[in-house]
Amino acid sequence: MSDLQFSSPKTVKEAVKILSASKGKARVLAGGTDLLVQLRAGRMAGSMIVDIKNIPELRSIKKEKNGFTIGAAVSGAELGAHKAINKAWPGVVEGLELIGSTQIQGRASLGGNLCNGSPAADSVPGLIAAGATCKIAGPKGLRTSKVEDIVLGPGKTSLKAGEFVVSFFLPTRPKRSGDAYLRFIPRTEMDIAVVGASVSLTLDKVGVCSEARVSLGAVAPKPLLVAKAASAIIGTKVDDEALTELSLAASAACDPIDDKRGTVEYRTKVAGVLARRAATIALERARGN
Amino acid sequence: MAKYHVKTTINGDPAEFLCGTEQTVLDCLRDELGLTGSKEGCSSGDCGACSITLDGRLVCACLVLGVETEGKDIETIEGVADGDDLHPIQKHFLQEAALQCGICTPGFIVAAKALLAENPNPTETETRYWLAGNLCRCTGYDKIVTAVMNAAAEMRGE
Amino acid sequence: MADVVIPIEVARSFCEGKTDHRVDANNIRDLVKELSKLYPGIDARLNQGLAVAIDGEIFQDWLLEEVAPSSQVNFIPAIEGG
Amino acid sequence: MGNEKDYLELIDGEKKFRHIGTRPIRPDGVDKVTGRANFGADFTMNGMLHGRVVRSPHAHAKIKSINSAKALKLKGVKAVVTGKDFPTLDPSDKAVGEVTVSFFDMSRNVIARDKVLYDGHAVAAVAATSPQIAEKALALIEVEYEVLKPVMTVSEAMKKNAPILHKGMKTSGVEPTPSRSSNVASRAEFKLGDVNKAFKEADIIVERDYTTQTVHQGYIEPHACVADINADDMATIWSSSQGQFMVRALVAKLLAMNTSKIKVIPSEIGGGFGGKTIVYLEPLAVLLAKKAGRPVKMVMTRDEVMRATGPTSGGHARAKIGAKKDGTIVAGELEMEYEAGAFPGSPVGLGCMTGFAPYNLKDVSCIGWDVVVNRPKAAAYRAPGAPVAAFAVESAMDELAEQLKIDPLKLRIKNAAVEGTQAPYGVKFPRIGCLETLTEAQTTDHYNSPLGPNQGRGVASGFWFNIGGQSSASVMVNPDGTVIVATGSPDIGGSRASMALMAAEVLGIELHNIKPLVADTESVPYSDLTGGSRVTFATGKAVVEAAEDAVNDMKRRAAKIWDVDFDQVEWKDGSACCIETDVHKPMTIADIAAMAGKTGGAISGKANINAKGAGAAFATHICDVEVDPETGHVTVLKYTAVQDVGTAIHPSYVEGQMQGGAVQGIGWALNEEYVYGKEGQLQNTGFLDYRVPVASDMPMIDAIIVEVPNPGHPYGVRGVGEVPIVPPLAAVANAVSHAIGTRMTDLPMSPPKILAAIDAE
Repeated sequence: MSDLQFSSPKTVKEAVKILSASKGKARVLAGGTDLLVQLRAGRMAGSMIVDIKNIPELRSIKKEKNGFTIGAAVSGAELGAHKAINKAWPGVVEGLELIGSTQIQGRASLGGNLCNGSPAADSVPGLIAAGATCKIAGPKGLRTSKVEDIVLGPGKTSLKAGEFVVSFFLPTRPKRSGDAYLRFIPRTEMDIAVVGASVSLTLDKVGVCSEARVSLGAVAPKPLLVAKAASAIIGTKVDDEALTELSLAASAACDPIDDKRGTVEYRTKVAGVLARRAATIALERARGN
Repeated sequence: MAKYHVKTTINGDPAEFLCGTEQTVLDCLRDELGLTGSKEGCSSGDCGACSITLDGRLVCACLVLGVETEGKDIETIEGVADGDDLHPIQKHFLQEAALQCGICTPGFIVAAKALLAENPNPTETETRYWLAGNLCRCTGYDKIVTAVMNAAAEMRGE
Repeated sequence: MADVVIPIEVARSFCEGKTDHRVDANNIRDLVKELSKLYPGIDARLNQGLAVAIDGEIFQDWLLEEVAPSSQVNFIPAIEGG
Repeated sequence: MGNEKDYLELIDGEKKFRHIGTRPIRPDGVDKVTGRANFGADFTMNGMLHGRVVRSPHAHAKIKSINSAKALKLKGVKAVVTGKDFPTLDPSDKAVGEVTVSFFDMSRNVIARDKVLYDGHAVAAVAATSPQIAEKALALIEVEYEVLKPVMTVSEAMKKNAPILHKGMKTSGVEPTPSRSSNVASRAEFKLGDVNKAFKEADIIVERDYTTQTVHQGYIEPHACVADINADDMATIWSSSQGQFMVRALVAKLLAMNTSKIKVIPSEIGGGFGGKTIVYLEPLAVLLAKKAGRPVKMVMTRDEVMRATGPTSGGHARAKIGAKKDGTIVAGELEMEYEAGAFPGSPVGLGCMTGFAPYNLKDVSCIGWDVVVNRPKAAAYRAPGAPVAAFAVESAMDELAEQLKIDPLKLRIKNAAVEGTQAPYGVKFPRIGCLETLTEAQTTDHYNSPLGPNQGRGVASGFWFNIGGQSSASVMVNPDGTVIVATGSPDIGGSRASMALMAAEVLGIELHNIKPLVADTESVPYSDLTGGSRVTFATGKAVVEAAEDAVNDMKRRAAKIWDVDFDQVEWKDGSACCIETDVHKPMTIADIAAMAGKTGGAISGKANINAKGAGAAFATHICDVEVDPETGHVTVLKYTAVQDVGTAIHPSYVEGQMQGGAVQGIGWALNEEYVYGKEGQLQNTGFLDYRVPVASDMPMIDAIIVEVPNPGHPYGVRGVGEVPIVPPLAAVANAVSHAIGTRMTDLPMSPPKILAAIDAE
């Protein structure tokens, strides 16, 4: 009875054509775990749903020479079953796998989680810390963007009319490098992150941190890349002192809100705690790689 | 407005239905096909009472559009027993009194079946995390977890 | 004479705060009747959402329950359940 | 029935029951594990319309106008109802009986009249040919509001210049009756002895304030019903509720209909916990069906359940306990204010009555204030009012134990209520098992196990009255000797199994030959609703009496056939036997049933009772937690619930009640709460942010059954459903307090609150 249309393009080109023709009234359906909730709540403006899951490129994981390409609509369960990516980027997989229940895992995707524009999206800090990029298709062809440049604020992205994310690229993990994602929720499952923290770091031969990226979720209007937290451990052996500095820098970067999920004070403090704990796990993983 | 004609397989049998874009597969199962075993507790993927499998993958039927299931294989609670023969999980739910009101039971059984298909020997912790998306407000989960683990043991031949 | 205790709020409205009474009656209906002779209007109030406990046994709905001379009778709020 | 004593002798004697205490598969089980069982939303009718409710987006507003013209013009819309379509009721129109209810208020809760009083308050309802059209029509019903300032908390509501929800409402229970309107509906007081004097004699006094938030029952099945009304104005309602007779009575009252014109058919019910002891949709569905001339189905969304159906009260409690150095408590004081929601009627009085009930106290004072706020009207929730009171009292007991350096279980044992103890509400307890739960808890491995760093252990006790009330049962013997047991009590947690077990015990036949069922309002006589932990006790008692009635009937038939006196026949193992002579071979139930036609027609038994003698329930819980000192996250490591259940008819379902109630209480303690925005809109209307415990949050819950038979039931049954939710709030809070070294007095103990408490040290 509604005027809502549905289309299920089979190619990227076809999808771009439909999205462009819809004049901004189309919504992209990947896993649907956010979209359908919005649809049910009557919060979905739009007249067309474009299901991109039948485009092969969006559903495949490819090992490339210098990394992995992951289709934007690959589900958490599918990514979780991919051994090589689990080994190379456990922090990224942890993030996507933490979204919702087993049932949600059957559907939720990296593309959907990113483009929903939530500052608390679990999979985004891991991608940002990993230095992941995404391939975007649109009326003007393909372009590539850093993941941290996509979300602008709650529900807002830098995607232009007719554009959608096709895939993510994760570089090959350097030697002596590791990552980890931790989030805080009040229960053990089923909650939206109150704070999320991801750390990716690389050690040199003597165990000094040569590179690091720290990303925080749910503590600002968008997921953050916190350079100061990273520089707190770069050039150190990631000892307690450095970790304390990282923790303080992470807390200092927070600009959270009070809401039903947490308070400003709480989020600020726990961001530091989780950043330190994630860095510790990443460090252990780096030492093992 | 036009409805979409969707052809699927449900519990092994071909099934066709008409649905509007906004209808979820849960709406289609319950309202169009009369399969009311899958329950609607929240319509937001938070309670798991509508758990089904889609091409073997456990999902919430309330978070899948009917139109998305074209050509897909759907399994619901109605397909878990083989005629009169209850599945071991169903038997253990009865034996262990793993249900009180019973509204969450279909979702739990479908989810538990998916768990044991992937992991025939789950620990208590694995069982609890796998089933975290299925809410039960009556039992406190104790007897549900016991039933699933006992069913797993039986299915392993122990 | 049975020992009768009525709720404080009822006692304040009808009996100048006196909660404890001694009443001669064979059943609750007569007991309430006796009380209302002393405190006019109390019968209607006692009939509004109050249960009665006779020697520890609670009756949500009451009328003809027997009362012994040694009985302890408490009017208490009706108990709802979940 | 006269032979209660005999049964009790059996309990203590050597003879074991044949069925009572066994764990058979429930009779309705297979339907529930195969998806065949029909719940509220599973019923459909030909030509059925779909109803939806227009709900207020404001917490407090005057309704200036409602215009349905545009909605009625939408194709597919068949009817709209508003408050104007409902009969006007008298403000003094109150029901007395099971629960005191104001029909005037209830009618306004079902649909607002001149004012909306909470976010989600029903304003209009619409019926259309599809759910989608009904949904679209909602937006076309134009409601003009004059928004008023909402009053969201007890403390705001009690302020002198607070906006008034109900003009003309004066606080009752205070003398003289105030002249000004107030948001305080009433004051209740219970006292024994002279508490002020007793406090002066105490060596030590602990006193603190405690706060809790609004929480919801959280049943997984949203409210649902189908109503049909035919040309003769005969209404039929299929609905999921805790009482088909309750639905009938309330619909009749709210719509001014004759009771005999309403038939209510109960569906399976997907959880209630007290939340389905009232109507929301049924009167709207009946009116819509009447206007449209077609059946109407109404199903709430989860959002509607959270915003507009009965949660239970949040509130404030101040508990004060005075004790001697040796741990003898001598004085107790409790003052509480509970949110009633938009209309008067919080369970604060029950809180006052229950808080100190586990203890022997001669001097005690409990005062309760019932306060209206712009939140949904509170409905019953498992032991209504008791958990919050127990949170305060049991936390105070824990603090007392700490200060006196006495083991918290020993302190409770020293002061435990026993037979003859006068409860704070004046009544002397008959035989109870409070002490037994405490001593049993003391001997558990759990209580005697060591704790690690950042871990804490808490204990707490709880009391619930349990109620009896009206129940009916029919026992019908089929021609082949199988038996139907019909009652009027919806089966919310497996009670059909218990009914069958009790009937089997009396009849002496195999369980599978008995079919227990929940009948509609025209197939069994009136029964009170399923609530108050009364069904296995009261309806069970009716079933036992009805089964005995049927046995007597069969004994009479056998006597007739054998041409002996009635008292020459005894009933043994499912057969009539002749006592004096062995000339007559025993006749089985099947033999007698086969001859029913020749001996006077169909065989049946019935019992319609108002059950007295409900035995009180006591429980003691032990909880171990670990707190993450850096995040405030609480992990429940181990949990044990000990409870006096009288006699466990089906122990698995008794354990299930204990485990389920404990977990609901743990949720209440840790994460569940209503979160309102500044303007009074509910912020967490779904299970995503209304955080009930999930499977991975919980450990196994050890359920330890203690059996102190209730002399008021033929098999010794006490109600078991409600008391399990009473101790957990304090058990968890005491555990967390010990783990972090600071007393937690504000529920829920969400991680931000715990971390703030740790940091404040």
